[in-house]
Amino acid sequence: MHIIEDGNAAAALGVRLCRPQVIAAYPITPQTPVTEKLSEYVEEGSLSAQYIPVESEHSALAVCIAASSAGARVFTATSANGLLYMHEQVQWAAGARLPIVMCVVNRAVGAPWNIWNDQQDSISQRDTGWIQMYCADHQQILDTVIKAYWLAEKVSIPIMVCYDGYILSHTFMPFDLPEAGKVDAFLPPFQPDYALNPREPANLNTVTLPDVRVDVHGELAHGYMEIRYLLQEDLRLALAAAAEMERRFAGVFGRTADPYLEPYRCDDADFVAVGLGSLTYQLRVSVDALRAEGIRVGVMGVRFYRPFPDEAIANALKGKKSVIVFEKALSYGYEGALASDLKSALYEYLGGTGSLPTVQNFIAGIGGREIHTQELTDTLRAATQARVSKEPVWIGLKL
Amino acid sequence: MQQAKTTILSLPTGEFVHPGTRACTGCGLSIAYRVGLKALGPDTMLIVPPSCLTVLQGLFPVASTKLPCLNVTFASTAAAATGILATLKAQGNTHTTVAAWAGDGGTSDIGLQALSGAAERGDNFIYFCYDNEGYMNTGVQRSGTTPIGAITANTPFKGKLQQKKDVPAIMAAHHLSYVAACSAAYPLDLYDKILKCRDLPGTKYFHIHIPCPPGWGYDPRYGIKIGRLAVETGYYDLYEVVNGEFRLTAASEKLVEKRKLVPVREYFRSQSRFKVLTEEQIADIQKQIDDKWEGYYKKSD
Amino acid sequence: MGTRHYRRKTSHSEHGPGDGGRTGSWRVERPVFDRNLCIPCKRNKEACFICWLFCPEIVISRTIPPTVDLEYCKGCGICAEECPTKAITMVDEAKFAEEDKE
Amino acid sequence: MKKDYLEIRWHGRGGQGAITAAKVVAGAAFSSGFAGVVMAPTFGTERRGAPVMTSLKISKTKIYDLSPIEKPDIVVVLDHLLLKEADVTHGLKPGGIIVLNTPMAHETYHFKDFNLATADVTAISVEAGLPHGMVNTGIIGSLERAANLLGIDLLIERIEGEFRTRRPEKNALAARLAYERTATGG
Repeated sequence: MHIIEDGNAAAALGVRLCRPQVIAAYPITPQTPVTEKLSEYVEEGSLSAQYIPVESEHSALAVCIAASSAGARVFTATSANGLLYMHEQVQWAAGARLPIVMCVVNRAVGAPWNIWNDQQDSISQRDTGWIQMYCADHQQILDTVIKAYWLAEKVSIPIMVCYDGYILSHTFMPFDLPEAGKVDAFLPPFQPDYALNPREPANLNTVTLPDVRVDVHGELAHGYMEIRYLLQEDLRLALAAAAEMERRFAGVFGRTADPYLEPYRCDDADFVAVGLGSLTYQLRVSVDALRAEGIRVGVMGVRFYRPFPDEAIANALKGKKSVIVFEKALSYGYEGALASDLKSALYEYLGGTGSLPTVQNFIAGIGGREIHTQELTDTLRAATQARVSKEPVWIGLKL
Repeated sequence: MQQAKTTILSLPTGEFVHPGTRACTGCGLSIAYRVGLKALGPDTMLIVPPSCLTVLQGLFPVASTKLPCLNVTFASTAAAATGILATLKAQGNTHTTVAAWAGDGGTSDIGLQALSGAAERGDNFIYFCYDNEGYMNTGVQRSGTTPIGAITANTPFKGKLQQKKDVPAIMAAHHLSYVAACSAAYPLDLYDKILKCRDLPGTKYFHIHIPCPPGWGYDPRYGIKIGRLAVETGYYDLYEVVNGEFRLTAASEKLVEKRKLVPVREYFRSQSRFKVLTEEQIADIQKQIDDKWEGYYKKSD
Repeated sequence: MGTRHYRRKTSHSEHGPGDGGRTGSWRVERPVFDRNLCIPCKRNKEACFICWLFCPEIVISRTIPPTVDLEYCKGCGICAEECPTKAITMVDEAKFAEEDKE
Repeated sequence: MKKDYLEIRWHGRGGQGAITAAKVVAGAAFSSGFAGVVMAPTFGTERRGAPVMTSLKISKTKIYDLSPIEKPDIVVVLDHLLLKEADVTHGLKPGGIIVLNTPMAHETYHFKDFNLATADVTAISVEAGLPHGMVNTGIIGSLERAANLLGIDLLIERIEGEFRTRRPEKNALAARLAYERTATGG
């Protein structure tokens, strides 16, 4: 059934279809409507879950961590400083291998205070061991939430479903709301490897030594380093699991997609713009305009940012003259994190082949600065004509 | 209503803690924890933030406790209890007891926000603050509940200049069904209070005074004596607040009848941490104690 | 021998004794019972057991006579201090070491 | 609707329901076969009574550009006093339409390059039985009269759906009356 709702409602409806048992959240703009909706569903009885109004984001994730450890499917959502306040728990959830799904409604971080959209919040969490998926429209928000539960539970790794604050969260657009039966067919009930249980007591997340140690059965158990290595290994393996996720999703819902990338007019392109989230859809308009001018340009949305689909991206960009990375965040003191990741992937897979594309980096929309499509088009055109700068260039800066 | 008091002979013999823990020799927490778990029983889930108990609980892959336990981040203890409770509710489990055990730093300082949140929501679990009056696990630094005059690693020469934070009073202000102040030196009082509160609704808060040989500076063999001295001097009181009603218990209750307190000087002189307390300061504290007890006496008249 | 095939991927502990090792080696003094003074021993019935109640390491048995698990007893001396009849004496471990030699 | 792509900007006050009105029109457009419908409120620190804006894009095909409207075809103004507070015609295309809720006569206003449509939606809504100040359904009727977008029957059907728990008949009546009484031309 097609409906018109805002992006937060798309997320909430997706969550409801996944039947989480425990939801905990703390209000922060622009995330609030997601959790308000979920509290409505719980109170009206259309979702059978425990809704916990916590006293902080740190506690929101604490509730999810504990509830998940006890065997529940859980959900939370946050933005900006709320996510940063959770940071310790974000790391903890990954280390404990809990399949938590959290929507990050992307917003700029303070100081100074700013409630508008950029992606500094989630990008700053890229090294925490979570899977990060980015959405470009409402259908992707809803579908990604559903996929995220499947994947998180498959690989025992938590997932952030990231979507742009306001631009998606508060904008109304049509999308298809699937039937509950389809979601149930795609997503089996959560069956944890272990859930806290007095009949089978275990002590979870205890102090773990630098070296391996023998357990009570005489078997050699991991040290901290082995446990952390396995997280990294499983994150890398999650790339393959994501491909399976897309195949299964397509089988049930009939919507097929590449799990990692969303290319537009890239096949014959000499220049490819790359980005995360709704900006990549806006760039399609610029691409169409430049194509009309005869410039062979395409745009590629990166949907899966952690684990980084390095091989898929490098292969997709093979033979291109230039890659133009647009980002709403940066690794302060250097450049956009996505640009760095891309360079690294290109160097690894295309280095020495003589077909290494140049990489240019543009920073846009920081703190909700309006990104005019004409401005994007002009920037992209200029980048196809010459390398603009070694340093990341801020679009629309009025210094 | 009054249940029969547990005696040493009627205390269950089943143990939930294995011997051979990493706790310090003569650890007061070990005693309170051991007896506390007896009262909680086998159908219990534990939550523990970083603290001495984390070490006592054992290092991966060996656990000292025979109950399921979730180790959580320092500031999140009570919120984690909420999370486990929510899952139990979702699973229709109404029988399992959820109990958090945190130190005084994890309770009175970094964990206070989460504890206040859970208590305000009325989440049905028992929170134990074992108060050894400092960050003992990190090498004896001051906490919110370190008493005035105590030398710690970061109040090294003058001793702590501020008063001990009254956490049970803070928790009582959350309109809890049950707040108790206990001591490792009175394990049966702790045991009976746990049994008493188990079926009360909402959050139950226990504050347990825990003598700590390395943190307080005394020979381990005197741990119980010192814990008892804190009570007999009227310096630390055993009590409970049931649905807002305050009542002294056990040895503190008897002190009201006796109307004779051991001079607090004896308590201070039993531990090296108080060595910088002057006779004048001790006299001041003695006056505060006497005033407090005058109030108790008047109430009982 | 590595841990590649260990059944868990997380820090997941199962319970057992002696996480801290054979903590009896921490002991400087050993508790020794005088059965002539120990109340349950004297009366030959369940009584007192204060030593059992206050033992932090759970190494004193609630039996007649009470026994001490020297594998794990850390020798804190609380039992000796709390015994109402002074039936327990803390004896320098060095003395037992000499006895062992003999 | 004759065009394949149309942009409507709504000016109201916080709490007036401009977003709901735009949502009703968006829903009607989507159900009439416009695959691309994007309704974006102004983002930020809206407060009750303060001027707010909402933009609505309607297209035959999916819309990828979610950036704010720069050159609207139509502006809808829920309160005539906003004319003094906000530059409501900013970027309005020459020949574009202004739909204005005002108690003043149509002739009072003189917009050189634009087509004006007026109605006293405030009074009409009260007449329809709505509380004073509830103008967001009535204005939809005026918009339809001025722009001939989707048909008044469809819009009223969507209003009844959106307001099914909040006086659906009265809201529908307000839209119908405003549709009938909107003055256009000039």
